Amino acid sequence: MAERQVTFKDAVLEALAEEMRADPSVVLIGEDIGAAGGVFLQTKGLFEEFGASRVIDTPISESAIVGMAIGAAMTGLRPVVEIMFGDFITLGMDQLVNQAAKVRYMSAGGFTVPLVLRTAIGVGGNLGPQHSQSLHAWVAHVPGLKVVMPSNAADAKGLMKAAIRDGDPVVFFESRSSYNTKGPVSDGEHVVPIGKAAVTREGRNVSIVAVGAMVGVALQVAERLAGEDISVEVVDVRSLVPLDEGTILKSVKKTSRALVLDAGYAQFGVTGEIAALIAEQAFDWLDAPVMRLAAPNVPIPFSRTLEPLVIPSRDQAAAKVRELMGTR
Amino acid sequence: MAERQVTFKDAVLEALAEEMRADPSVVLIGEDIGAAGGVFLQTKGLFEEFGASRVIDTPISESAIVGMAIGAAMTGLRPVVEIMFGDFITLGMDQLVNQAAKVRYMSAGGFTVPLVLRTAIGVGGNLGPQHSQSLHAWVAHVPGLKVVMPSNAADAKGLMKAAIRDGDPVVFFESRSSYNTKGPVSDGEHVVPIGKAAVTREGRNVSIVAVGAMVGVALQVAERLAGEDISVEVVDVRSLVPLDEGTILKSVKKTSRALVLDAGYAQFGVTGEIAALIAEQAFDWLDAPVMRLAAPNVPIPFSRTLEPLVIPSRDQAAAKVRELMGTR
Amino acid sequence: MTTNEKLTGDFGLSLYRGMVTIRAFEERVRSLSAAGQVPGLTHLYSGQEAVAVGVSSALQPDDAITSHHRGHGHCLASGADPVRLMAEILGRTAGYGLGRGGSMHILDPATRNLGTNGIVGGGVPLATGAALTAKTLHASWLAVAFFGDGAMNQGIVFECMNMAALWKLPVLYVCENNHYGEFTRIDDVTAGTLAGRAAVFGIPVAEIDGMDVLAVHAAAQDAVARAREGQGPSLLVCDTWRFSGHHAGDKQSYKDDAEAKNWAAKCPIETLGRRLVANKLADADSLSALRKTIEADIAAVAEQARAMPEPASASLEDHLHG
Amino acid sequence: MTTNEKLTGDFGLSLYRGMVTIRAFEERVRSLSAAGQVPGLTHLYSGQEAVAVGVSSALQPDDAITSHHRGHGHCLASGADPVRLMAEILGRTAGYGLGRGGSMHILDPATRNLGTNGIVGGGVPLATGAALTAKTLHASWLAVAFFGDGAMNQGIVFECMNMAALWKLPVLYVCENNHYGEFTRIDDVTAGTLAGRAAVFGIPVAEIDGMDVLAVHAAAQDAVARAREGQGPSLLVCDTWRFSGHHAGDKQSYKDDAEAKNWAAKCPIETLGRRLVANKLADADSLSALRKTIEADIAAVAEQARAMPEPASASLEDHLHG
Ligand SMILES: Cc1ncc(C[n+]2csc(CCOP(=O)(O)OP(=O)(O)O)c2C)c(N)n1
Ligand SMILES: Cc1ncc(C[n+]2csc(CCOP(=O)(O)OP(=O)(O)O)c2C)c(N)n1
Ligand SMILES: [Mg+2]
Ligand SMILES: [Mg+2]
Repeated sequence: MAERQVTFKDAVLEALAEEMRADPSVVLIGEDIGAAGGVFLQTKGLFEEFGASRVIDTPISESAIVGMAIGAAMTGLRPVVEIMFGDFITLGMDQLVNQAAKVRYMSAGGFTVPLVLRTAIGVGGNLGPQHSQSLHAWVAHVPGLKVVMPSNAADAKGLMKAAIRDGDPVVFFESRSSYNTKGPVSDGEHVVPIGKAAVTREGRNVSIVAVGAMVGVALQVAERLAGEDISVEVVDVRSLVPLDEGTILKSVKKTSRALVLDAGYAQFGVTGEIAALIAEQAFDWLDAPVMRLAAPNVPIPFSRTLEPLVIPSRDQAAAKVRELMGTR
Repeated sequence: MAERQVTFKDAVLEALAEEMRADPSVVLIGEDIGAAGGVFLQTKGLFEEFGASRVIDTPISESAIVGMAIGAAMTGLRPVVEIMFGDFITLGMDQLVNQAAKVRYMSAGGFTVPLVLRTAIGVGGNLGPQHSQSLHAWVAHVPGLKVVMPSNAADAKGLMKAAIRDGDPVVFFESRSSYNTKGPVSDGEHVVPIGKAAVTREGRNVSIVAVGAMVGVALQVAERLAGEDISVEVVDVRSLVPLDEGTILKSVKKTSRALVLDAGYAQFGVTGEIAALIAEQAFDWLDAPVMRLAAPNVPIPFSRTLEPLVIPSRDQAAAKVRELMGTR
Repeated sequence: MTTNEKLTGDFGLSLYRGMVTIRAFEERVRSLSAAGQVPGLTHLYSGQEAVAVGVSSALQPDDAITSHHRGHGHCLASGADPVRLMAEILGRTAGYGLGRGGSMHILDPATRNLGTNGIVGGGVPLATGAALTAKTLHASWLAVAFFGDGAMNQGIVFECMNMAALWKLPVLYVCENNHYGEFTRIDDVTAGTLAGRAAVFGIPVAEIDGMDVLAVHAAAQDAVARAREGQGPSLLVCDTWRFSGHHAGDKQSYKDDAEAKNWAAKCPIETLGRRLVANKLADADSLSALRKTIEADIAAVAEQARAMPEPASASLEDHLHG
Repeated sequence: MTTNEKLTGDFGLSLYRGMVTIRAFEERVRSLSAAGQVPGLTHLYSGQEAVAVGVSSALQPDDAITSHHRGHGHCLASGADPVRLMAEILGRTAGYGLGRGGSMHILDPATRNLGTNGIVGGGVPLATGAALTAKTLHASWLAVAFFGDGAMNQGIVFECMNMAALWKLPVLYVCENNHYGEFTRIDDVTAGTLAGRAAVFGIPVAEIDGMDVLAVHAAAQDAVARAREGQGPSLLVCDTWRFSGHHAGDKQSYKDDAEAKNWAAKCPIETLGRRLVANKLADADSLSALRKTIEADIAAVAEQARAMPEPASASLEDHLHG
């Protein structure tokens, strides 16, 4: 199959367009996604192709947007809801958690909620404390939701297609910082199953288990440390729920050392769960404590000098890996 | 100081009444908390004593209740907001996270938000999937909030008083299952500092680090296992944020084995953070993997036969402890 | 007669039967609850039967509904199987959610019931979203949201009504004003009117006597006709009363006795019964016999449900994901 | 003249000065932004000056305000120090939030500014809660919430207005209808009227020409007087226009040129200037000189702010907790 270089954003757009062409029940719902094409131009051209009844521009009413999409999903549509910034999922949490996550269970499978909620997350561009958060840990905490977080264009396309076809509510986190990053995407049908991690680079000494945009950091660290004779394996988590424990544990049992890397707030976040999993299930294999690197526990500052400090950096990650190698 | 036996619920009520008497800026805001005295009678008598201007009955508008309380706290009141069931904090997350948690930081201390949000959480009484959740992990994830979760009457009183006097937004989780449990509460002024864990029972072999109502389970397990010659130390976390890492780590470094116990959903929850902390910081002291016990990852079922299965039980906890002792 | 349709014996009796079934069911739940047989909290619909029955009798089988915490009446009026409903309320495996949802979570695709709901206002976006499906797929069905006066202060309800009006969605909002939310009087928490809350978006509103099933039916028919013609949403505000308070077991000390008595005298079942008799469409004895039969049927339903098994541990994780 | 108060030279000039200051400030931000000097996104207030200045001139110093993402004008009209404001917008330590908040997060206790806000509708509950404080503590001040037409579809705004009306809170809601939310036209997302959204709760509403600072001032004075007398909330709906689109740099291809030209002709500064001249309260030359002076002052402000240091890494965690 031929491959093209496609940006992350365009890969998602391709997935949306292909699924909308294939299935008339797929609709998009969100703010400014219609004629305007989305504030990041992430829905560009879809309004022109599919019209106002399938690319639905809404008022600024996030709670109702999510709630209505659930009702729509229960009755025959496959809505893809866009929440413009991940910080605003706060406004839809009740609908997501108290309705979407529980409908299949409470109705014993009588109703399903084939809904995708996509949202742009993460730091970059100095948008300040209310436009930069990565709250994926919240969504991953609630049973009944699936949660995916692609790190590259091909996975973005393949996971979006899988999410749209899935019978469960899937929350799809897009790191803004990845939007314009290009990667190879194969022509034709490309679906990535939800619930499968990927070993993106093989290595022998340390596993970096990374989420979303942090996979890029992990790969750069691996490259850099190869020069220091440290062989780093990179595991791209891809799906937080279901979490592919097997792939993660297999890697760590091979390398005996692990660093977990995520861009969300550190405290009570994603790295805790994954590190605890490794520490419990791979205890006998570990040659060093499982280490974690995530965003510091502060609101995300606006200033050009401070904002970069809340993004886990290559330097920080490399230092942790060296510590893992050095300490014992 | 004399001690009385007081229920958890009455201990909170005492704290509210005392702080309201001492400080006219303390007001209560919530649904049915006025003449009705609250659906759990948790504000009984306060309306009669303090009147409608300080015990403020609201419409069913959780988002605005939380949002308004923040504005009130920024301008001179010390509101104690009640969200009837913890499941409904979903409706106030935007205000809590995007406003309350960030005001002090964004205003460089110019404004503070001395707000307490109290809410009843947890399983028990067959109230079903939307009236039983324990979503404290969410709140603990967001920098700028303090999070407390008392396990007994004395701490409930002392932490509520500390929370009301605190200059930061404090989320106060009350386990419904503890409401009618009695414990000794000293007469007179009793304040428990936020951010300090307590070693509730000393032991040598295993530390159970427990949160909220799970402390009771831990103590019962400790008692039971004492008969099997396993000496269990129980650490009551009390405050999730700030987390008293020192007390937790000191205990585990002493016992070399740890079980983390929480009643929230297991996945990406509170046990992950604490277990990861121990696994990283006490690695060299550990004789066994850090184990975790929390609620299974399912919506909380209504039925009498199923509901108990989502509450971490003494049997499950005891089995984990035995496994910790036995495996190596 | 408040409806322009002719009241016939068949139609009148079907409404009567519908309301009596709900009343008998709820009174049975109440006694089971008093006997400690009903897990959790349950909120009874007794007194409000005219709303569920009046609206449902104006619907087609494929119309969708959403309901709220006081929802048994809506389920029954939409055709729920009383045994499966009772089984769910009692937490039995034969229930609609295998006993895992309970009274506040009854969902049934067969009767197009998107669920009773434990979140005040929670059903309103679901119904509005269902109406979006109907419109998008050019379906002929519509969606109905039943909710209380208390829900009218939840912001999401306004958000939904705005979109329903904008997009002319085929949705019927039915607000049951029983004058209380839990233990708090509507006037203490509600500025302006309930009707105004939809009128502001240009949504037509009918304010009706919610104890008069024929009035409810007539208003629902008008609203349903408008929705099917593509004219968009309507709101019915139905004035009614919770005969048994907030939940089964509520002692209702906060209520004014005279007012409660006054409402009791407006019982929708008695009112329709008197009218059927006055119009010579039924006689008092046959109505009373019918009532007894239904009560006996419901008693049998309850016994049947009670005898059913409770869920086994192994079912805990069933239907979590697809 | 639309106000019953007499337009004097002093008062008229103070309004003129206030509006010109905002315009000069915003145009300076725009050129800094075009030059890549402003981190992030910033939303300019040019065109809407009459609203901030008209309302603020009816307030007392201890009245509280909340604002939104398009908030520099409200800050300046409330007495913000332009240097600290500009410093925050540029992310400098001398800014109100030490450079950590930026344009959408300007909070200042000295001017009782509870903040510009990045959440659409986010300031409305804050102002309503401030009014609850005022009422509870029997204070004489009131609270003002400035927000856009787009915010009028956020549910929380309805929830707040219901409580403000119920409890007669001293709060003034000021909706600046600039006909767009981002790139979407108000009519495409707003059923009914903006005024109706408050009227439904019994809140008095004035619909005014938001390009006429005297009209805004007069309406604000009436509303403020009512609030101080304990008569509760009011809403002003001010018809206005964003001269520079959604954010600095927005090309505004979605706008109709003729309409935009029409609004440009209504520039609130020109309008007031003409009136001052017509009333012989100022002459055109002195106004133009005043404008030049202010522009020069603001240019100096910008230079001063640009020269200030950006935050040091060590400040990252300052003021997280008390
Ligand atoms: C979001 C939310 N807030 C609060 C509650 C608690 N609660 C359950 S029923 C109820 C009152 C609802 O009143 P109304 O809508 O008038 O319905 P009614 O009970 O009168 O039929 C409240 C406050 C809830 N279930 N959900
Ligand atoms: C809760 C939320 N949803 C969406 C956005 C993105 N957003 C920023 S400004 C804006 C439009 C606001 O329109 P309006 O209230 O009319 O204010 P204007 O920009 O016209 O002054 C939107 C949708 C946001 N900041 N917050
Ligand atoms: Mg009611
Ligand atoms: Mg606007």
